[in-house]
Amino acid sequence: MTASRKFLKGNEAVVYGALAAGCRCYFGYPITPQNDIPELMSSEMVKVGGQFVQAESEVGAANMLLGAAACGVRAFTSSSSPGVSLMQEAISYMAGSELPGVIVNMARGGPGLGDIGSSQGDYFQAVKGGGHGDYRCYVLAPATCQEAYDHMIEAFDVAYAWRVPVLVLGDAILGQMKEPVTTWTPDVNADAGKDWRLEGASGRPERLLKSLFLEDGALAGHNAKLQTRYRDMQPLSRLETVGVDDAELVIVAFGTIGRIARSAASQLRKQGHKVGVARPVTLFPFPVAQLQALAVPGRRFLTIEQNCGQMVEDVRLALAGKAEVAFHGHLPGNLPNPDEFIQPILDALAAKA
Amino acid sequence: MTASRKFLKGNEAVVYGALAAGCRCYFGYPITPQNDIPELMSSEMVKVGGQFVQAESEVGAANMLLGAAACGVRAFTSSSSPGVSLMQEAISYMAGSELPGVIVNMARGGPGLGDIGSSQGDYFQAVKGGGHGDYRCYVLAPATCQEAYDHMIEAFDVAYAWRVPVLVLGDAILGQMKEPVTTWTPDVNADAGKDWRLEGASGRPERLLKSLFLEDGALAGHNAKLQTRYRDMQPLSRLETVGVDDAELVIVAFGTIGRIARSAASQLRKQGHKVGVARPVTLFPFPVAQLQALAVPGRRFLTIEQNCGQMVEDVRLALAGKAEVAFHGHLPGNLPNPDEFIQPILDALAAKA
Amino acid sequence: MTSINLAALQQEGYTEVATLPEVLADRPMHYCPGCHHGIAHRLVAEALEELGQVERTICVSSIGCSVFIYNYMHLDTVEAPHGRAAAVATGVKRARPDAFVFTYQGDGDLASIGLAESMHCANRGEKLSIVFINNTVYGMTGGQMAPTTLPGQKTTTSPGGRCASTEGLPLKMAEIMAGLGGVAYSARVATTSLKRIVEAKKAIKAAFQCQIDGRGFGFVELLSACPTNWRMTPLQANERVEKELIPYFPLGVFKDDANDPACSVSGGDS
Amino acid sequence: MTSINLAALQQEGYTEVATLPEVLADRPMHYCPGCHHGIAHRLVAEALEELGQVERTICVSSIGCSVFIYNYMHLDTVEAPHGRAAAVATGVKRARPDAFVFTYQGDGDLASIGLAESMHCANRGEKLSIVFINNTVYGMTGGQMAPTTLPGQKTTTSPGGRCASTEGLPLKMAEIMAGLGGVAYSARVATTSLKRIVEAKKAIKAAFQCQIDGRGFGFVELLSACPTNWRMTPLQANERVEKELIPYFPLGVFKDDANDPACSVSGGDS
Amino acid sequence: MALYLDAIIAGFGGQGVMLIGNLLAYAGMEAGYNVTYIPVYGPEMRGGTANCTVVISDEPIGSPIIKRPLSCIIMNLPSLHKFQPTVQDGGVVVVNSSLVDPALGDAARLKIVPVAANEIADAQGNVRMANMVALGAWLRATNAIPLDTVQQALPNVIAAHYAKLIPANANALARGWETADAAMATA
Amino acid sequence: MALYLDAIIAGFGGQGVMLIGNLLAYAGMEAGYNVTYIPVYGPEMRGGTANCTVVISDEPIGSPIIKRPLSCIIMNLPSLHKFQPTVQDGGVVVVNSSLVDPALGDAARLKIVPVAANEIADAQGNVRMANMVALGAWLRATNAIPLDTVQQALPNVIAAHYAKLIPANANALARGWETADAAMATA
Amino acid sequence: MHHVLINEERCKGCLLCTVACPKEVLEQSARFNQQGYKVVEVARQDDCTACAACARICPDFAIRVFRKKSAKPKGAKGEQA
Amino acid sequence: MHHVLINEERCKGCLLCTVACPKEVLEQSARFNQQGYKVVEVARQDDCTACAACARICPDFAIRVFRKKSAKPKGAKGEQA
Ligand SMILES: Cc1ncc(C[n+]2csc(CCOP(=O)(O)OP(=O)(O)O)c2C)c(N)n1
Ligand SMILES: Cc1ncc(C[n+]2csc(CCOP(=O)(O)OP(=O)(O)O)c2C)c(N)n1
Ligand code: SF4
Ligand code: SF4
Ligand code: SF4
Ligand code: SF4
Ligand code: SF4
Ligand code: SF4
Ligand SMILES: [Mg+2]
Ligand SMILES: [Mg+2]
Repeated sequence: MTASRKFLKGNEAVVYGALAAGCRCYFGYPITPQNDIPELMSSEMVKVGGQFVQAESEVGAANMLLGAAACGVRAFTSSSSPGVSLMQEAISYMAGSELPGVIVNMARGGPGLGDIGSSQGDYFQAVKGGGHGDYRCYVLAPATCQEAYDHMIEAFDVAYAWRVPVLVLGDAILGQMKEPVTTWTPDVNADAGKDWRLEGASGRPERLLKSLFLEDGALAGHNAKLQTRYRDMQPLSRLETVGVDDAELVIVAFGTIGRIARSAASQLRKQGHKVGVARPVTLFPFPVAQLQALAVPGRRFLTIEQNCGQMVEDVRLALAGKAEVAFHGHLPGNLPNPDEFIQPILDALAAKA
Repeated sequence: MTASRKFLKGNEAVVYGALAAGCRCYFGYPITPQNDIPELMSSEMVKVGGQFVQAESEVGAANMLLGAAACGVRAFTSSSSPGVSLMQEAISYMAGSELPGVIVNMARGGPGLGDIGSSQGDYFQAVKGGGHGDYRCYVLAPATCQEAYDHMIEAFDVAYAWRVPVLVLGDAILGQMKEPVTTWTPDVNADAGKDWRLEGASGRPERLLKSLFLEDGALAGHNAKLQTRYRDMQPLSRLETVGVDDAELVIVAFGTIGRIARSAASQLRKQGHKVGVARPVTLFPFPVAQLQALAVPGRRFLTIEQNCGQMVEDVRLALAGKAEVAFHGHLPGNLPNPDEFIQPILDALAAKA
Repeated sequence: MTSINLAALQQEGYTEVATLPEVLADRPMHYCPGCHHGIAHRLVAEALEELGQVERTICVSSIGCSVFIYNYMHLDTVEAPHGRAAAVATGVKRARPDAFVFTYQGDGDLASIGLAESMHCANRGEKLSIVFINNTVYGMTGGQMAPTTLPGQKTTTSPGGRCASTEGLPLKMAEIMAGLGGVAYSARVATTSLKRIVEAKKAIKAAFQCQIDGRGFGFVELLSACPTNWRMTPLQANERVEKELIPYFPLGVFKDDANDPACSVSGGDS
Repeated sequence: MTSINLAALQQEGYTEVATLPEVLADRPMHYCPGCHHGIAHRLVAEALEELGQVERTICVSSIGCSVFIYNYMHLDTVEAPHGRAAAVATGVKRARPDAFVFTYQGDGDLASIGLAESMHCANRGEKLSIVFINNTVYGMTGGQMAPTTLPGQKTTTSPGGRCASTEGLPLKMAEIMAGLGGVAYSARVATTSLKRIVEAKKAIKAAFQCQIDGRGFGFVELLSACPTNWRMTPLQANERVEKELIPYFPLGVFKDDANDPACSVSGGDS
Repeated sequence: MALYLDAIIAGFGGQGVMLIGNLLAYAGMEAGYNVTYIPVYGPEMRGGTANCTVVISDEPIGSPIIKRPLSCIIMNLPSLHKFQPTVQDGGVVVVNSSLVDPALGDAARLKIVPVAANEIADAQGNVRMANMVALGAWLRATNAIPLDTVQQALPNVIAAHYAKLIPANANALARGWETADAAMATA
Repeated sequence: MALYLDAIIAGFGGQGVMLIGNLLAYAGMEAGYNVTYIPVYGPEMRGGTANCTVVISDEPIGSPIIKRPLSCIIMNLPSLHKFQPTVQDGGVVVVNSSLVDPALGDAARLKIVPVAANEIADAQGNVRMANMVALGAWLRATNAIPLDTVQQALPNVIAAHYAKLIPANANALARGWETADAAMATA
Repeated sequence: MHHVLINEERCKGCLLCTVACPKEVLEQSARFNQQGYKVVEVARQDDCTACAACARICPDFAIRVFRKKSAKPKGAKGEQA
Repeated sequence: MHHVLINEERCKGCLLCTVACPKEVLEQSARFNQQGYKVVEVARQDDCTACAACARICPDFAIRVFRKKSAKPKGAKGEQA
């Protein structure tokens, strides 16, 4: 493992993280605010002898990803909200076929064409599955450029360890902002996928990767197996906390909103308010137990999201009955900043009384 | 209003309901188990002077729908799970552009290609929005062929009254089963859409239907407006109940599973068990208040779905803290029938003690 | 200053030539200096007015630099998702057969993500028109490779120049469209000079006329400059259209069933 | 009975002709009586074996009646979503350039929902092969109109017969593919008689050879019978291919860069 | 108690089990009952076996799908194996004895009604109407709906261009009814 | 307290505000701090105004987006109107006096540092380096990061084929620094 | 005399082989197999040239053709696998 | 003498009009407009034939051409709107 420090955009960190993780195929279609990813890939991928394909569309890109993943070759695609909507069928197929594709969504404002600013309006799509059927992606929500880099490495490892598609959910802020990033090269397990990947049936029986299960009860069995896997993944869930130990109010926020909320909280701390921040790092599996552990009597929760109320449902389900969970939605279309969170936080603190 | 009694498949009821509601454009792409809809439409639509187009794909069909809806002409598309995944971008655009398109999903088993049997695995997609951004569809869940007919009429009325896309979520059972249906012809408000539909800017300023909002704060304002609308629609929510008054256990189930659960409940009633059924008829808006009203002390709830646990989250959110909500998932891939619900219901009753 | 001169000129017996179509909105456009979108807008506007279609027109805008076309034309307009303008237009035309319907699409939109929708719409012979702006790049998103990017052309996603053997050769949409059954008219034009602009206008009107006559689908491809993403001055870009684009994408009318009735849609029993 | 005779025959000095390729699985197929999918399967299997590709082959199955091709061939296989086999195959081939990659797709799959993916894959000149089964209907879903349905042909969604003026004319995919830059080989064949089958096999091998040689994309369209959805006996359906399909969809090789080097992919600077 | 009856009708694809299921349900509707009909195709889309379930009740019908039916019409052997064990005790099982040995019927537990549907239909001139013969027998065995109600429903389930076959179908229904009637008289 | 500084840098597209934002953040990183840089493009994708925000801190940085900055570099008039009111009391505002009348600076509330960036850059031979001049002035006014650290960072933000311009850019930075230094000495 | 074997359980009775055979060796039989298909049978084995046209057109791979080693193919056509 | 009017606030200085003009009437000026573009100006009005080539190629509709009624167009080309 070699490490060095670079000054990178979140989009660039995604690229270098993926390459460090041994990614050797990238398929993508341009869309703001993630164009740095295909643009940088178009030159960087060639350098490592991998393949860069500008797909005809996001539908094409996601299905190319499916094909590469079926070969057990580390591959990913990236897009932003409308493009990710177009990938939902393919993602459902990858989940159904147990294929380890990695998808990056640098989300932007919606619905529809919306705008090109930051948004967390795709939480439901990412976490509950925007495609059809009962499936889940492992969902990471990086908040820093360092995490953008690290999460790409984790994404491939989890994808291959569990044979699930992995979604990395960033936003326009993360994609466009620059920060110092310590780059490092993990050991990649080249054997991951050895027993199922396609490479030609030479000297062994043929292999089949599919999601069609027509025989009586076969699909039910398959779904049961997937659900077991999702339950088994629960220990992978992570929650990052700051200043929660003595907090009267815990703010729950993910991704860039999580770090912006941290700024607001530290401002308020300086004014004597006991406020902490809990940032789910994995959105699926959701850090249920970790949140429940925070729900001591008398403590309140405020979920802040840049959307109209999505993750708050998972927070409420996690804390059901144990604590009150208020919600503040910073609407997509407005650039978020800590000052605008102050009043909602004070309100939530006051509501306690 | 003329009424008559016909013996119709759910798919056929959808067609005749839509035509009675004044639907004059249908766009669709074949997929089992809803092929009766495009097939019947290809002859019936011509009879009423409307337009039938077999689209090149579900992406094409959904976008044709968007175009027809922009003209204020009653139109719909239908598909089944994988096809509906492909429509997510267009649905998000319709929501963002406030267009009254109607989409029918005769859902089948997933994820991926899955099977062609019944499933409720698309609840999240339908209700939380499988597309990007914060939007909602009005979601109806017919349980009978009569409802399939009636809901199509309601779908168009709500779509035009509120300028939202409407999703009718059936499944393979509803699509394929036949029942007597009393057909009727509603009064259609031809003026709905008069003030926004496109028809050429003759004698008035031009009109614009779009979802792009780039100016500072414009998208936020638009989202706020949509959220207000969704809140205002809450009174449209409906819950059908059977035998709940003295029930110790209320089963919450939607669509065909709702009626199958009713059979199981009535079997158990005959054995002296105090079991009732609450069937959400609208999935969005969700009948929150109606469910809360049922949550009297000591009464338990059991959600039964043909999926791995989706609506149960909304039931839990609705009843948060007021009642325990157990879950029984009948897996897609197994044909549901009342006998298989008996034991889970008895278990839920027993857990009370 | 302008308005003072204007009043004076009119009093002095001047008449304006090439007056701006009224359907064009009087506001500055967001396009880059020397971008041909503006020229194309004007041609479309002139054609609509001259053919008397403005008041029954429904415009389908696409996603690309021209997404804001609705800010510049007083037309009923619906915004299509990226690549789906032809499908949206199909829905519009089927819902309102009496309307004049056209889409305005870029090369990324029409020939990459929207290829299936565009070709099937054309093949069905939908009675609508497509104005296709081929500038060999994705303008709006910052100059990525398009399906029409020339071999060797450098873009932000083909930094070494488009490689024919792995990225393919540019799609010639006007020719592909001409090969489809339902297409009544297909032509390629440019807007680099007055002569070309006059030809372009003729082609746009001919394509529109197919729709008015109910003869079928009309298609016009306009070779256009994108100085910004070509990293050129407007004049260099204008010249590149002549020197590099036209040799690869020949100008001309590839199908016109008004001239050649044999081309018109036939067959079928209903 | 069969096995008894077999042993006897072998002892008596008989040799089997046209033996079944080993890559074919020994199990009954789900296809309807007289469906040509089975004939095509055998040809593909023979070609793979004769070219020595079986052990390095990755098959991309598509959604249509032939989705179960993986039950009938001992090949590593991945199932593509409906219409996306060419995109999936692109991913497979890019990930494993040493593998022999082919898709097997129906006309609904390839030419309707998958038109953009199919054409862009071809145009990029992906080094892979597509076997395209054109039976002029959606077989699996019960006989709806396909993009290749003939004018006037009755299907469950064109009950009055396909109407050319609103539903368009059938797409001629072999010709469209031949017109694209990255395509090294494109042909149309049929499997109605031994003579045709021999031709078909030749075409499949030629298309496969393009990939083996790294020359580019190879495409073979097989006109096939779907007795069930044509509502015909297998013999009537077989005859319909000859009498109705071939006249509209001419058989032949539309592009072969092995014969005509001028057709080969050129241009580009990298 | 209220009237409630259900039936699973099963056989090869092509034996017309869907048609008689439809007919029965339609007739039930005409007789004033609530009815449901639901077809079930095997996992194989082409060929294979097929069955459908009909429920007739004077109360609103909950489940259209029945796991333990009150009656069955069994048109071939695989269907007997699959469905006979699911029939509730005392239930009626009409067996097409042309293709299934009626001795395989679980007469101890169930009311087995054998009817040589193929032969009878063949004798009437069209072996494809074996399904109608079997339904006729079922009508007699269950007494659920009058024969003539079902006969009158025929035009509603038979496609227009086969209308000329309606009398023959009606006749086949009657022959099945009579056969079962005779069998039950002797039983 | 720990070091914390932020700046909004704003001007026309083409004035190079993104470049100096990048440069500043990069130098901050090299100086051992945590830094964030984030660009903000106006709703218009082509042309228009542009600004970016840089945060430098020796603690982990929460928000990269700042509504009430501690300092600003203002390259044109619209940016003055937009951002001056948001700067916190006592904050530093470097104003490009070539394009903006420094008298418009709210000197009562803020520390206004005028620098005739265009003229100074022009005098150095390249008016396009006005951005460097302004950044040089800001470095002096805030004393946040040493001038030479920033100069040494230049090769990391200037594209390779413009490398020959690095000395000129370094020079422009120095001229800005000196100008501000002189102005502050006289102030 | 060559030999043609029909795998009756695989045969679906489509009769494509009967028209593909240049010698009219094959014919529909009166037999149904377990799947309910009326299978073909070898009616005139003597006329068979072992050309394998039947085998190669059979969509269900139900036909195997055996050539008597001594006998040389009469009128056999096309390549062989 | 005809008259060409430049709407300087609309002009983006692309200079397409300068090459479209057959008479070299138009030239880049030294002036910047509020948007920062160096606008064109009418340098040789006398030579203008009111052909409107400049107006029709201007992507920003910044040019209006007025023909002196008496004067008949010299060398004007193409149709007019
Ligand atoms: C589904 C989706 N994918 C990608 C985008 C991003 N996007 C916006 S415009 C565009 C391409 C524009 O190029 P072109 O169609 O050639 O138009 P131009 O800007 O060159 O006129 C893309 C890829 C999007 N908005 N939606
Ligand atoms: C997204 C999606 N849309 C529709 C379908 C349904 N579907 C399955 S196969 C098929 C068409 C099959 O026709 P074709 O490709 O011609 O193959 P054939 O069965 O005729 O061989 C369709 C529409 C699907 N599975 N997925
Ligand atoms: S980027 Fe290109 S296409 Fe877009 S406005 Fe600028 S010049 Fe025109
Ligand atoms: S439906 Fe048609 S294509 Fe499908 S198996 Fe049957 S005959 Fe073949
Ligand atoms: S081998 Fe040739 S001659 Fe013999 S039966 Fe088959 S087709 Fe006929
Ligand atoms: S071709 Fe094959 S399946 Fe068809 S009849 Fe002949 S042997 Fe049977
Ligand atoms: S009208 Fe013609 S001659 Fe006059 S300036 Fe314009 S282009 Fe030149
Ligand atoms: S063409 Fe128009 S925008 Fe360009 S320089 Fe001339 S007047 Fe200005
Ligand atoms: Mg373009
Ligand atoms: Mg087909």
